[in-house]
Amino acid sequence: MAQRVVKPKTNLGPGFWPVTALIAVVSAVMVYLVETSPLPIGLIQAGAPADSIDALFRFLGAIAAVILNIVVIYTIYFGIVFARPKGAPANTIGVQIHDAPVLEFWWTAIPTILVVILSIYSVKIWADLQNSKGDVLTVEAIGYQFGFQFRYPKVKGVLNEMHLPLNTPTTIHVTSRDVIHGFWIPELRMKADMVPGLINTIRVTPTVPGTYHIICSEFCGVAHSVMRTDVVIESQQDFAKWFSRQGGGTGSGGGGSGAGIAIDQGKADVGQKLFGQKCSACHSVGPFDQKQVGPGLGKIFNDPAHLKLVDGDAPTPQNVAKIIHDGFQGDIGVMPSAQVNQLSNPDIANLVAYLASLSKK
Amino acid sequence: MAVSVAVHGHGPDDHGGHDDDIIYQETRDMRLMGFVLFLVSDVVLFSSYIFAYIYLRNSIQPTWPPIVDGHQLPRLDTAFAAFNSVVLFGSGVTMHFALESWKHANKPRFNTFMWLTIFLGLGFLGGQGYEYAHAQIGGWSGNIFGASFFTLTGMHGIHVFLGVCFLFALWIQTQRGVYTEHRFFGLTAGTLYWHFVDVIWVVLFFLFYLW
Amino acid sequence: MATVAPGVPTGPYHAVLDHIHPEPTSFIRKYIFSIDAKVIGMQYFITGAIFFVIAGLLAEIIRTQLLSPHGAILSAATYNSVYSMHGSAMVWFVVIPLLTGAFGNFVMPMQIGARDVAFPWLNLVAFWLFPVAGVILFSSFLVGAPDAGWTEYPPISLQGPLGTNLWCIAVFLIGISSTMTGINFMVTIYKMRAPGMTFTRMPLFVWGQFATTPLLFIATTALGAALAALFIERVFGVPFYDPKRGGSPVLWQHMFWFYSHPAVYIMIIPGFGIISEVLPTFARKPIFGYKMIAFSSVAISLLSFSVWAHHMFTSGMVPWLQLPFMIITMVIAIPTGVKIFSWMATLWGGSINWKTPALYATGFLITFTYGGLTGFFLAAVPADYHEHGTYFVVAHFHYVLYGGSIMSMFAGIYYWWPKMTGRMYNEKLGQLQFWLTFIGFNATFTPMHWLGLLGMPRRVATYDPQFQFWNQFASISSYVMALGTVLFFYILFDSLRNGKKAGPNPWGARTLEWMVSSPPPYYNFKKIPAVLAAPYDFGNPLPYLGLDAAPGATEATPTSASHPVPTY
Amino acid sequence: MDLATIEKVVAFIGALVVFTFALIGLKGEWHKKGLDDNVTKVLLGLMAFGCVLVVLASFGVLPRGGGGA
Repeated sequence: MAQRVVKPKTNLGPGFWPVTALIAVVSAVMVYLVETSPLPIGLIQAGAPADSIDALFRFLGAIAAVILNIVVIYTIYFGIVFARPKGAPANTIGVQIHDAPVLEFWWTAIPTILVVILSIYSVKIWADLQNSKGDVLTVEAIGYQFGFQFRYPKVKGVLNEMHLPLNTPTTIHVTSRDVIHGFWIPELRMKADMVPGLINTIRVTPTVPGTYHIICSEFCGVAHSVMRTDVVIESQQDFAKWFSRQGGGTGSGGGGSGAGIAIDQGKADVGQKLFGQKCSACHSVGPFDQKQVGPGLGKIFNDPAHLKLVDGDAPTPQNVAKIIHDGFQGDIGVMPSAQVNQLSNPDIANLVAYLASLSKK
Repeated sequence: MAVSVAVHGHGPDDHGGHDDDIIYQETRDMRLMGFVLFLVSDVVLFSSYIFAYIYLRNSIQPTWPPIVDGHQLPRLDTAFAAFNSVVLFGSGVTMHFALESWKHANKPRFNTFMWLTIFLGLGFLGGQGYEYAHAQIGGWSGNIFGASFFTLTGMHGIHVFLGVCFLFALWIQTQRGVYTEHRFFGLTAGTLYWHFVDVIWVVLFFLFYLW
Repeated sequence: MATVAPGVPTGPYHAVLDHIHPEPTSFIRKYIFSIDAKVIGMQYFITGAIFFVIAGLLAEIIRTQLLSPHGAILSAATYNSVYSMHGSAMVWFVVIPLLTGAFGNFVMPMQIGARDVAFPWLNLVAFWLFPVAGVILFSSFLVGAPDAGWTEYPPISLQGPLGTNLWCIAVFLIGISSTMTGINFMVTIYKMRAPGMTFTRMPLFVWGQFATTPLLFIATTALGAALAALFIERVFGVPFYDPKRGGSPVLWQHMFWFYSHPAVYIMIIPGFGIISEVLPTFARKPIFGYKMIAFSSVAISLLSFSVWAHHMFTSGMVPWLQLPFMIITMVIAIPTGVKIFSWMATLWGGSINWKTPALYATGFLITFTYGGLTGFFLAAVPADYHEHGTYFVVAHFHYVLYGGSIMSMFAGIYYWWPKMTGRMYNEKLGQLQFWLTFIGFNATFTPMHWLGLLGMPRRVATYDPQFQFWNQFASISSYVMALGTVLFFYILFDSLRNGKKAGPNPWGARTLEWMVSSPPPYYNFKKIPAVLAAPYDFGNPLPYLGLDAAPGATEATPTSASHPVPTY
Repeated sequence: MDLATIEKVVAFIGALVVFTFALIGLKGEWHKKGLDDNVTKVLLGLMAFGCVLVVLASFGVLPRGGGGA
């Protein structure tokens, strides 16, 4: 039996063009609706980057709406028009067509173009989110089972509430004390996992005052469902009031038991050796984010993202010496004192000199 | 009728070979392919742990070997490992020539090489035991260096041990006349496996001792 | 009988002819420890169905719990175990074994014109690991079931109850089973196709299985490594993932997703294959763009190895590394889109016979497209910052896993049911079941997109009261789905009792499995047929020579049953 | 000579021998075409590379900074 070549019908079937027109109209209406509606409906857009993420979201939504319309409406239409009529013999066959290279080219090429556009658009927004220039405030958020704590520059200890001033570009470093938590402010569309031993960074600029939830978005244990707290976004004046109530802004200078150390006589090369013996079990000499038990100390004196030490003091050599001398005991971690570490005052001076030499690099 | 001949499978292109031979050949090809795919899958197993080792080494620790309780762990004994590696690589070569001898129907030479391979394999395992006893890196569960080292080399050691058992079983089978000069898929598989184990060690040797 | 057309195979095809084993006679060797791929396939179906029912009940418990914002029935701890087990069981013990082990074993050897898979004994072992692993998994309820989600991220999984160890063992075993199946199928498809069945004449279901095999034996091994490390960390305290001891929790995520993203494609590419069989058969026309569909499966399979970190955009990677993962993820949409458009074009101009499998295939088309499009929202990194870890993700992956994998399995089961049992099912009830499932499914999961975007995180036992309405809506809709599932099993039992005899080919399909009786004979084919063309030309005569029923064919008995060849 | 030196010398000589025989084996395999032969070629080649590593180790070129307990 020779291969029977069946010539395909060329007409597209009854009502193809009206249906195509319908798809075009419905798509246009949906694109209009998507682009003009605040998406997601009912969730406040409380500042950057919510605006740019929502723009991306609407863009994605418009594309998705068009593609979904094409697939759904054509599929239903084909299903109705090409259904086998009642009473037709069971061996009725359809149009014997295998390929349509032009059609296939276009339905490969158009999605490819869309993917390229979408990638470029996403990368652009992504790049804006990475930009840290002009960040004024740096806050740290620490997750634990089951709650959040916050640390502000020049504020001693940890706070249980988070306040952010309006229109202030803010960097939030998130980490965890025990297991992985999530740090999510839906109104800002921003989220980062709080991973123990790792510091993740997000950047926001709140623009709408109000009280919003901070929600844990990674499963963290039995009370995961109720692990949440509030973030208060308020005017800069109100924030300043709150901030000074927390003891912020007063600074605490040097002093304390570390004051007697002659830090200007430290030798960096001796300090380097000491650091390897005494410190490097817990601290790397990389950037702050290269956290082991404690943070990386490579830029301790000139890290614009970390304008304070663990006790809230400014990162001056005197204050660093004080921490090495006294140790630190707090919610974020524990560092043994110089007595425990068997460090003399000259040792501390050497270490500080070493750290200072790192920061100059 | 050419068509039904093809369908029945006794075509004119049989070159007069016995059915048995052709059936054996095709079964062997399938087994060989399956065995190679198994090795590929085993490579992924090792690769995963190697990835873990590199990941831990690079992204967590500023120094390597890591510092534990204020002391930097010592490096592993490269000189001994080099010696032990040669033992294992040597066994790979002897295994290769054992198979070649079998292909050339030289049974005494096959026996010699086979036993040499097994002894070298056992020697490597002994060396590894010595190495384990002398590695001052805090044991399996002490720190991430020990964890990576003992997990990876231990897994390799298990592979070597199974390989030795495999080779021994193959040798017994050769003595019982299971294989012929033309039908020896088991030996092929054993050789491939043994080479594979050697090559994994090349990577581990580099990662743990030379890097 | 035909003249010899160009491309008619000649030459020795002994292995495909002779690779057989004697038919067992004892009950145990026939139905329990069978090495016949069809029986093993049925065993997979039955075992998978049991696990599906259990995991489905767990899902209904989840939805019942979420009727109330304060948690209707369970404590948070129990709830955590329930959803963890639901996820683990559905992924590893329902979808993957059913799509590869069950459909692959039952259909694939017949479709390539082989009598069995390449390694029947390996197949037997691979199957029996599956129920054993399943029992181990579910027995973890006795000692405290794992409670950190199916992903079991450390460090929380290091604190998990004892059942987490059993979870590791069970998933490890099912991983070994997957690996064996992958190797077995790849060799089978590569080496055992009937004479004349070139790669471009393979049925598309076989293409789907073929594209899945590398995922099975490469990606799954990586999961095995990750699981073994988690196990030894939990049991022996060997530090891999614990940050307090120098390990890295993110390491687990890399190793886990290096498997679990390809696993997503293990769960859908065979489903693509099923759809590609069902649509042309019921539209009575050739599949549109055969090569595009076949090659796009392979492309998706290969690409899927390089996108795993798109599950980790918020976990803390080097930021620039997010970009290649985002872009490759989006690129996967291109071959997927090609498939969807090709299936639509297959419907175009057809003479569509709206039977239940066709309804399911079309429903798949719509729901899977929807799920694929929400995948875009998750792939775009900035949007993912908002959506990660919320109900949006839950909605998305249920759209691809239920709306994709499970809908395609429903299509496949209705399609091949007459072949498996020799009996037809009740068509009216089948269509009713489709509409219950389709409507119930969409009503359950569509609201979850909204819930997630508005701020409902996943894996919560309680939630904000403002979300109550849509949660109740979803829960009640899920009961409709459950009703559909109950009806499904009723239809199957009803068919076994009262079903009409199906005959060898009730759908007028053209792939090789329909050329033998229903249920198929032990050897599938008395004579291995020769294949002249791809099977989808409904306008042409069947492209097979030498079928059992073909006129003028002489009997040829299987020779190797009494033919012990030493094959070491 | 201490133990480490002896080990290094033995390793060096052994590596040369094994390397030579690996190359001889590789030469024998070279013209064969089967799947097993091709895999063997790759594996023998990598094993020869392993011998190169041993030689480097025995001269202390690797690891950088010297190794050995």
